[in-house]
Amino acid sequence: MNASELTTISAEELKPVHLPGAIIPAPPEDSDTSIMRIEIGPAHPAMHGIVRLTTYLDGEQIVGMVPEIGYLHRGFEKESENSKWIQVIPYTDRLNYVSPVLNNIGYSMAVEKLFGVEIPRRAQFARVIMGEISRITDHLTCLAACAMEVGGFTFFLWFIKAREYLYELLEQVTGGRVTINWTRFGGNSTDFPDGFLKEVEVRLEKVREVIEEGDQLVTRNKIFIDRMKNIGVLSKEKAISYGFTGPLLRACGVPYDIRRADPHLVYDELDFEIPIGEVGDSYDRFLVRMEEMRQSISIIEQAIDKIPYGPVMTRERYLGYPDKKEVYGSIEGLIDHFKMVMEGHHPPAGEVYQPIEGGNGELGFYLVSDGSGDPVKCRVRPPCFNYVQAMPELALGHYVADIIAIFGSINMIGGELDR
Amino acid sequence: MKFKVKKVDRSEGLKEALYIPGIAVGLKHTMRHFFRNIVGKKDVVTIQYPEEERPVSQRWRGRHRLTRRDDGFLKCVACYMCETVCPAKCIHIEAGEHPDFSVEKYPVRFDIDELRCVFCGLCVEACPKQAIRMDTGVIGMAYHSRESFNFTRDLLRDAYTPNEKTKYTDADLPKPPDQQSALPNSRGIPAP
Amino acid sequence: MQLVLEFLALPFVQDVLKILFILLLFAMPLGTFMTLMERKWSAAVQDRIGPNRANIGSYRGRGLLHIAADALKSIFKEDLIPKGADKFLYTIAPFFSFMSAVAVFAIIPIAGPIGDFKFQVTDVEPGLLFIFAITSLGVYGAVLAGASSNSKFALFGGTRASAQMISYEVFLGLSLMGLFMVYGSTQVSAIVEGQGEHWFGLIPKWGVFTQPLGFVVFFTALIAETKRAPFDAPEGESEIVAGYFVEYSGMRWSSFMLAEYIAIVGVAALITTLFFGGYQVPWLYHWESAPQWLVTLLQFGKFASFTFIFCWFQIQIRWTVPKFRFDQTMALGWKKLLPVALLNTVVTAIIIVALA
Amino acid sequence: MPEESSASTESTEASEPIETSVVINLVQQEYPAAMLTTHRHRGDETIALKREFIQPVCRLLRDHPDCRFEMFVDLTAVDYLLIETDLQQTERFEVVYHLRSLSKDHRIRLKCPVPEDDCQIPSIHMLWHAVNWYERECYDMYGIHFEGHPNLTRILMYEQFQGHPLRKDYPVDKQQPLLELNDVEERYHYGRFE
Amino acid sequence: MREYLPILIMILVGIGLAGVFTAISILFGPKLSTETKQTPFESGFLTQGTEGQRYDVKFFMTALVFLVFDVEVVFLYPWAVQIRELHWPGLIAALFFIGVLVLGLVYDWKKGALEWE
Repeated sequence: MNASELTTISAEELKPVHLPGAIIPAPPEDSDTSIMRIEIGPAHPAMHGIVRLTTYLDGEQIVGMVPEIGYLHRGFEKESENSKWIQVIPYTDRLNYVSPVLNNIGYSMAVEKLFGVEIPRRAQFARVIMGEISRITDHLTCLAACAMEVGGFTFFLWFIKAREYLYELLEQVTGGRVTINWTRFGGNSTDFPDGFLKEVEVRLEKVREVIEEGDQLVTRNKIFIDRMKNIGVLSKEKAISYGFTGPLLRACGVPYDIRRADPHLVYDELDFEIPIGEVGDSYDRFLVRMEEMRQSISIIEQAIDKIPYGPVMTRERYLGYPDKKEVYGSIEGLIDHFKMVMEGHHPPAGEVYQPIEGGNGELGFYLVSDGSGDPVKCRVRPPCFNYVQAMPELALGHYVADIIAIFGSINMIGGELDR
Repeated sequence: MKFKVKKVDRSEGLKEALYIPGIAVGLKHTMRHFFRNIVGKKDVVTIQYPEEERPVSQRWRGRHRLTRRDDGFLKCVACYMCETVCPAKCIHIEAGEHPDFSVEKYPVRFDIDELRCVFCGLCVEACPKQAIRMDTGVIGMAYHSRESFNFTRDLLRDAYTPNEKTKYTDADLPKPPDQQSALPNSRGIPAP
Repeated sequence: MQLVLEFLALPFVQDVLKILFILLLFAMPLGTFMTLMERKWSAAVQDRIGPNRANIGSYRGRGLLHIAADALKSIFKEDLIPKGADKFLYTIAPFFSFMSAVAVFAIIPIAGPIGDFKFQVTDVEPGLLFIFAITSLGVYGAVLAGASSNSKFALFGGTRASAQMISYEVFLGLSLMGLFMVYGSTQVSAIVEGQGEHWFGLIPKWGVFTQPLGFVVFFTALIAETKRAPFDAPEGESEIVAGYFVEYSGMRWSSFMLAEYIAIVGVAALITTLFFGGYQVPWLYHWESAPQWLVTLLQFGKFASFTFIFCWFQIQIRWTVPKFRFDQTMALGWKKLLPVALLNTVVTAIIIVALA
Repeated sequence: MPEESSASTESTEASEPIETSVVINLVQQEYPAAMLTTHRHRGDETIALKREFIQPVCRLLRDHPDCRFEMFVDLTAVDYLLIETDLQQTERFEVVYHLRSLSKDHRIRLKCPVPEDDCQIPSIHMLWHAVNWYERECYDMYGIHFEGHPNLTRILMYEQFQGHPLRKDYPVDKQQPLLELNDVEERYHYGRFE
Repeated sequence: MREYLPILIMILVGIGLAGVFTAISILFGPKLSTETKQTPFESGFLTQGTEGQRYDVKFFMTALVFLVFDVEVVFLYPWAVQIRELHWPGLIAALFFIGVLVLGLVYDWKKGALEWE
């Protein structure tokens, strides 16, 4: 990206009136009508996470909005600080529960960075394949929900059907559909079963068909275009200042993709395009996600061609459990295993921040270790947090029906937002 | 580094402005699904759950089971590894000495609170004796009371008996006095 | 026996019998059936199976029993009136919706006349105009429900419904102008009679062929008038939850729903009558020796099957297209449909005058 | 929409990642009094600052043509109570900022020690939009006051929550008192927003 | 007027059916009303409802435009039915009338009366 493309946000734009939580509109002086306050959420059909938007309306027009979050707060960080390092992995499944693999990968990569180890190449490719499958499920869910709320219920169920094909793939590898608990420090817990990669190709073809069908059903329909176009526009500069990442930032026209900007795993060996939008409205976000799924399919196909044979777990004794054969056969193996289980992992003291491109944007894990068996700090940087924060700005001046179009397109995931 | 960028196509032409072509294309797809499904249920993906069941994968993590040795006794040696590694702290083990010296230790109590369990499978990985498995393929566990989710050792024990001539029968396993005292409470702490 | 026949010959008794027939044996069963079919058909579109669980013993009847189950459920639901609601208005609001939905059937001929006897409840002179007047009373149902519920979501739904329905009233009337010109009458029986003719003895002179643009506008306006998708902003279940009837429960709620489904049947019947020849079976005039009872039966069958097809078509539309936003609904009407309807009127008039 | 990707594809040259020590040097140059330590662990550049300087340093990092940190990535705090580590920290809390520059393609981590008895730090909400909620969350979780924040209220926990849950001295299984319905009702009717 | 009687009967039947439904609901529905149940829906929050709320419905102009158009359209019906008899003179008159109507529409459009503010 060109340095001259971006201008620093001006002081004018940072005026506190736009700061969420500070918008309390005054009733218009020249009319005898009042501003109506209406609560959208938490018990509202369009709030498919749990969030409360206190909306102030003048007629049907939004003049103010105060988002309130925290309804799904489960204390991820506190719980992690009181667990062993490995016990956090099942918990990360519950962050962004529509793309659990990516959360697993992010956390494991952060711990591996703390250890300073590199994982085997097959494991890296496996993570790319599974991660991209997971990204597709994430986008499928998001787009489906978004279209459903503007009335495309058929689109919703078709996409959920496609997601089901992919969940069954995840299940074949990990043994779970949503709560997968798949990665470990230094590799993955399981390798692909026989014939899995062929199955992936078959299913991706089915998914591609569904995507094309859905594309024709909805994206070129004028009614849908009317609902999405120029709704919830955010300028490039503001989006960056709000900390937008992922599809939302790309929809604003900034080609910022962590898979390219901070290359991790083997993404730099794979060829894909970064879809970007023009305006940064809901329609752009929808199209960017649509295109990203196609790119993900192509990434998976390339990765399947390139995946090498080999182990999926490092041989390092301090990272993974020893081979089962060793555990059952030798006393050393058994002792190692016992020590691993009882004492847990001991990453060297230090702090790392590991960002990966999650389904929704930059998913960062900030870990602090003091060399003991528990994390001192296990912080998730959730992408949704910034999006919901920008909700008032996105919605201001639009109609009450546009809230759902905007909210659907930012893909807020409650588990990730509130942790 | 170099990367490729692709602008999404958000152009809008006369075809979109007329509304009807877009709706017609949509109708084409929905009608195709409609007639295929009305005539022969060709595309239907839903299954009739209680009658039909979805085949789960080999690796599916379902309800736990405690495996047995060839002679029919539990493989578990009550080493507390699964209890230690469990993130949900849902396993509760009490070890006991078996009268037979070849058996070393065995679990007097082995309770899993399946309501607390997060089905992560770490206990299976941690077990050094392959004594606990999650390959029962049980998808749904639905009961009417919380107590029903507390699976004691005898409920978890594998129903399958590999050898006909077993050295130990079920009756040989020392049992807790009653079901109530065998159960931990919901926080995984044994009842007083 | 004589007494019974005489009694049956009384015009008043005949009217009541016709009303009971068309309502209780045609419109309401079909409307009720549609509540199930909406779910079954949407399931087929979406690759699902749809409801099939309600059963008596082991008999499931392919989901047909769900109708009975739903009715029973509504009957035994608690009947709630929200705090602060205007009880009287709250109670009478469903009446208006229901009344306007059933009133349409008064003018619809279901088969050709035999002598003096018409298979039509009444054949009033202003015909459709009078019926539009009656049906537009339906707006009161939505407005009263919205205003009396003491709920903000309902209030939004009510105001949206009122603006949408009165606006589309205009286009509804305007789109039929061309039809009135072509058939030279506003009386329904005359319009249907006119559609019995054929061009070159081959193409039936149906309204859809004489007035294609009028058909599109009329169909659109009619769907909007009944607040069906894609014009269901007043009910907008995703933003204002259920719109004007969000506070209703039990059978009160059911009357709104049933009214909606009867309105679907009404729309389908109107479309059939005005644009698809009503009961007129095309090319039947070739068969001159057909017995009267068979002709009547065929006519009724044609009418019923076309009505059914249009019920299905409305449902298919609903599960295909996304929803309009409320202001877009209004803009579509005033800025697109209104000019198109005016244009249609002018062009039709010029052609007719030039040909006459 | 199927389309030829070759037609709409363009290549963009990302600027080469500069040596990140430029950032450290710059801060060293401009605010020599502010720097406590710097270190580079596993490739993450870190600057520890005195908290009084956080605002000017952040402004400098955002606006200086060599840094251009347009994106505010993350803000959190770490509680080092009873933790022995060689991360060279001196006080109980440390507020941690992560910044990202898109145009210069680099990241930086800033850390400010905050003592327990004077638990406050200047707010930087005027520099990036994103800061607002992150500071609220940090206040909610650790009780660190951000001086000058326009709306420093709880965000994830409810108003009546006692204590700050992520402090190490907050027991993990502590139970909060149940709220009376009246409190809840009052809040909804005459809530903090009106 | 004889033929209007069935319509009246039909309306009464419709109202009667809806009335029967409501009566059934009142008769058979359980009565377990509580304070919370009776509160109007507002996403799970307590609400004051719409009493005393005056909110700007913003379709005053639309209503006026509707009134104008509906009345004008009614004037066109007699002409439409009699178009063959009135022939060219009638058509020219009607076109003039419609022209004025269109002018009004264009004026409204330009003035922004059709915008849903």
